Amino acid sequence: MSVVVTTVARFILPFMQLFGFYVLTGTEGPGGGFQGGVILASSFILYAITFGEGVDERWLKALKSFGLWIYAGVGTLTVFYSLFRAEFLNYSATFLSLIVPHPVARGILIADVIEVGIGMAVFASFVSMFFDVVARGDGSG
Amino acid sequence: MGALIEHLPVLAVAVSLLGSFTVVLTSLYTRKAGYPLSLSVTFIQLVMAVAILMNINSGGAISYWLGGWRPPWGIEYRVDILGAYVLVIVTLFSFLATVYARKTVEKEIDPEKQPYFYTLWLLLVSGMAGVAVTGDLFNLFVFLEIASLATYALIAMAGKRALIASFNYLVLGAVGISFYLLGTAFLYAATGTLNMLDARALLTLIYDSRIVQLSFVFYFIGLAMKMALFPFHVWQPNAYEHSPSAVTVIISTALAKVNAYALFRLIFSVYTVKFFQNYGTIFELTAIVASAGIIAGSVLAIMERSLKKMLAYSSVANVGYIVLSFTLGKWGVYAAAAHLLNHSLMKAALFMVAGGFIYRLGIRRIDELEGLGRAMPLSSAAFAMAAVSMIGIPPSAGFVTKLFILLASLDTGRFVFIAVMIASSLLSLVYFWRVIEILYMKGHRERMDELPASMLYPALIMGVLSILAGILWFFSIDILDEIVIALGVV
Amino acid sequence: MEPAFALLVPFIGSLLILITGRYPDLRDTISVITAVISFLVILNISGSSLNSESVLFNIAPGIDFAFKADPLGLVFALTSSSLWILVSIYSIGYMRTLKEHAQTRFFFCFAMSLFSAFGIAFAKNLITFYIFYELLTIFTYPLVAHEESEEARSAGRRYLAYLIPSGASLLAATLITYWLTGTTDFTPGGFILGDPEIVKLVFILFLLGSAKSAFMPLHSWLPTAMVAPAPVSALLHAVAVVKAGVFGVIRIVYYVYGVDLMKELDLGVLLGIVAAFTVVMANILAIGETNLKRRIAYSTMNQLSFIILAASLLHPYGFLASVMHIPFHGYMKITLFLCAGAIAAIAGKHEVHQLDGLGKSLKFTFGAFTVGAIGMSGLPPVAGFISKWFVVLTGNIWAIAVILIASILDVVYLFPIVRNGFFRDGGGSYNELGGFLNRYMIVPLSITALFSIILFMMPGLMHISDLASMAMQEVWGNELP
Amino acid sequence: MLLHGVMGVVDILGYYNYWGFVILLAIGLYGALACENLFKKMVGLSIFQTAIFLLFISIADVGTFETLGLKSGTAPIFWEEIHEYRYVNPVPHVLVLTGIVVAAATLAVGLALIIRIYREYGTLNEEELRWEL
Repeated sequence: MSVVVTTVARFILPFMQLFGFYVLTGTEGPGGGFQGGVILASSFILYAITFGEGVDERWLKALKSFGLWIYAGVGTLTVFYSLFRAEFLNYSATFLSLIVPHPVARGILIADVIEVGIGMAVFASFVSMFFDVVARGDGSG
Repeated sequence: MGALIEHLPVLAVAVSLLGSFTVVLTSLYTRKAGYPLSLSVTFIQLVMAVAILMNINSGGAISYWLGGWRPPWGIEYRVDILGAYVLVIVTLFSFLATVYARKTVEKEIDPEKQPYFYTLWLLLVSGMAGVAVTGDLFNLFVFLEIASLATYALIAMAGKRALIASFNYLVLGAVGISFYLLGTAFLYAATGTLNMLDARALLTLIYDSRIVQLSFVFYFIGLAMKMALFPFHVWQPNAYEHSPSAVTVIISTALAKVNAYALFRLIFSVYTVKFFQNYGTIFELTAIVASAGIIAGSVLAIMERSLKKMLAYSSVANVGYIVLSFTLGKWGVYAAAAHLLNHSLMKAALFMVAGGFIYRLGIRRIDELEGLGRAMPLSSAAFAMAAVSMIGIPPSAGFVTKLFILLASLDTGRFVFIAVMIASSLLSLVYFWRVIEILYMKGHRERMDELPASMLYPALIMGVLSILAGILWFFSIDILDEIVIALGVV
Repeated sequence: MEPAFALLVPFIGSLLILITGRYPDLRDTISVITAVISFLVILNISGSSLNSESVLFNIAPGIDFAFKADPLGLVFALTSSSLWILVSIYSIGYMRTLKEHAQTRFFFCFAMSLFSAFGIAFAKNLITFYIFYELLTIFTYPLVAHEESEEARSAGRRYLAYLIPSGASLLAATLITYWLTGTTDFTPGGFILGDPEIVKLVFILFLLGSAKSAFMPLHSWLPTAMVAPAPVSALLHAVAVVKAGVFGVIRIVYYVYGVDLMKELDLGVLLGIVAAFTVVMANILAIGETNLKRRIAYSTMNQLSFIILAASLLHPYGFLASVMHIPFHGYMKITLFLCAGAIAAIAGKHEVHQLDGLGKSLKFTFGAFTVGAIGMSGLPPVAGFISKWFVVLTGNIWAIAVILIASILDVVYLFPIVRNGFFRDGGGSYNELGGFLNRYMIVPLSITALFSIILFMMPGLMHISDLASMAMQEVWGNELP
Repeated sequence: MLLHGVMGVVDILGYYNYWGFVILLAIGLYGALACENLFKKMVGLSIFQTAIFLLFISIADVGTFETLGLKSGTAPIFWEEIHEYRYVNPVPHVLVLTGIVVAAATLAVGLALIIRIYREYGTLNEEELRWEL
């Protein structure tokens, strides 16, 4: 890659990632897991294009499934943790009641955790999609 | 709240969702975990579904507020007797298809991709389970789409021609689901709610509104595309023919029923019979389309030479039965509800055996089946029993449906459907008996190994059940009674 | 004992046959034992628990899946079950002599066919009747197409092509009846009511639904089905299938429509014309037929339509004639078929002109054949005379004329076989009682021939005449002449 | 009479977003079903789905057309005009968000299939591919 691209990339990457992380936790602000994940993924793709480095497929797989696990797992956990008193995805009823006493605040906190999970999954999906389509010219997609 | 049983609807969906992510996780270490995980997850779901059904038998519906948000603003999962019944059908056939899947997947799918196969498989199952439990129109769309997207990918896994079949399915399926969304938009514009129960109440005032009528038409077109009702069936035969055997089994039994159930739900729980009394033309049209589908599906099946495609066309005809039953009053509901299960029983056995012939011998064409009746007696027996049931010979499962539909058309005084039903059962005699004749009465083959146990026994059980169901239905007719009462069709 | 037991026995028996398929001796023993037990159960029912019912479950409001052992049904059941014993012994000999394939399937379907026949006999209402009617079609198909040649397959196809649509017609008629009356239970004297035009239409549907009784023009499945092995032909054409057809006609005429309604709507005349036409035409066709079994098949059509004709007279004696002719014809016709099968198995002869001189060596076979031929022609001292005499007693001049013509034609095409067999030369000589297996065939056919004569002298055997007159009283009540 | 006609035209024009919806819907449906190139089919499908999203957004704007109909609701979601509450219903927006995700997923699966079909057969023409089935 040309110097211009590498320089610009080097300059812009931290900002992209910072913005990505900001957008990622979008419960009380703009954005959300999906958007944040996409921004992070695009920063990673930019990095991969510029510096030509690949990524281990296994990590992406792990991220993908783990992110989704967080999403569905927390939802299920709310049910079990509250001994079947709270509903699926009813975040205010989760654990951490000692740390964050106020239920609404607790709900927001857990929702952010979920957003992070979604972000991880989206990030991994987009990156692996990129590598599938572009990087691997021959295989079976 | 406070009891596990209240949470079962959502857990039945969540467990396979979690399972599907777990399969991906485990695939980092081993490729063998997919099958046992899927098997246990679908079994747990089956147990949950049966528990729900048992519980609902004794009292009303389970209403579940997702995330604690009160409907109609939050998403409500609402399982009444019909939903529980469909959930049992979905989980039962998912479980059986999973049992069946093992050997065919080992043979048909690239080892590297087998974990993905089971991931998508469980995603498909959770989508279908979600449709059965949800009480929200938009949520239903999401679950249908989850199931459909998983299906597209699963079909494509067979490679080669399956890619094209899958793409055709994708285009028509996506257009269909978009029509569903369009219907939702119109309904939302008219009522301002997405909750089925709420919409039902609000619609009572505006049955005459053109927007409401139009929304039903869009719903109908969209779901007709998804479930391959006659003029929209073009994607289906190829998709069934080229997809992996296990996928054919699950989509022909569970997924097709889920789509039919969505229409069932819309007609009887959202729009209600009163709407159609005010606006009878649409019911007449529906009945005509369904009848055309019954006849056309049967005729196309007669012309078909490939076994799986022939069965696919027979499915087109049978979807016609279900949709026709919707328009035939109380007995029609009996027929439709019974046929959701009956058709799955029969088609499961038929597709399992058809897939088994491909697995063991690579045979796809009907005229190559010569002599298999004595070469593989048990598999052929399963096929023959299910085929006899499809024809509607008493006392099989198919006969029960036929009887209910005939009673329904007598009851509503629409005698033309008697002729349609009888014509269709005679046509199905032609195309199914052709197969039976070739299996048993033609050619000779040496005795060969039966299918592997994991493929044979599900097929055999389904075959026997498709005969016995005809009798068993009359012992468990309470479920049908309760469905009719719950839907308020009298 | 409840009638459901009579169904349970052959059902369990057939499953046992399927399981023990690998051990032919055990399987064949079970087959015979099942036949014997069924017969004893049915005999017990006819003696001790007449009119007992067993209700299994409810199908729809007003329709139960139920059985009732009424006199008419018992006559049919007794005929079938008693003949089944002999035929199952016979078929062991026949199948083993010819080393047929797929014997397990054969015996299984055989037992299931009898199961269905008992179901038809004991059905309490039209729906139950219909269910077993269809089952009978399905389970006799593998028997018809047993040979697995192209000819057999095409015969099988034709068999289904006639009988399944006919079954659909029966179903439609049944449901319309249900719609009209809210019940389908057979009632002596009839229960159907409604608009005369609809009722007439339903009768036509019922008639189309009785294609099993092989009246013209719905007869052509019967001669082609003759490609089946001889025991099957015997079963089909003397016991289960065609008798189920005529039994159904009697049921519908007397237990659904009733004498009064039939007279009022002139449906008896319609039925009589169809039957009379078949009686004469079948005999004329039989004269031109050269294949022995097919010739006998035409004779079957003639005799079946005789039963329908007698029933259509709507006269107590006519009813009696038709009911009594079910067992009588069963015994006589099965004798003829078993003889034809024995000739085919022992001498390998199928055509009529090949039979010259065979009577000299196959003495028992041709002796039995002679008895059957006499019975067919309605001459004493064979049972066929009794039923024809009852028709004469009704005094209906047209019916008597038809029967006379038919009997003369019967003589024309059956007696030359007897004459040529005994008095012409040629044909070679065979050892009739030579092989062990041959006796399995000769003994049953001798017994049926014997019983054809015994039934003439003692029509009360197995309660047959009692049951028939009880049925007559049921239908006519106190208005008997 | 003339005024009536003018007002009619204004009324019709006032529904411009609905007209957009109808036109896009027709274009998209035609593209998805009639185009021979598989890729164009996917494009058509996307247009079709977008049209529906447009409809959702349009119906979210509650109470606009009582006046002239040319104004569309914007954030803030609630505000008070002279004598009526005007607001934009947020639910359809949420639905559209979900719908977009679903549509994107469909598109992704479709494109993945197209790539594999192209690798397998070297063509994306539907007529040519039909012979393969």
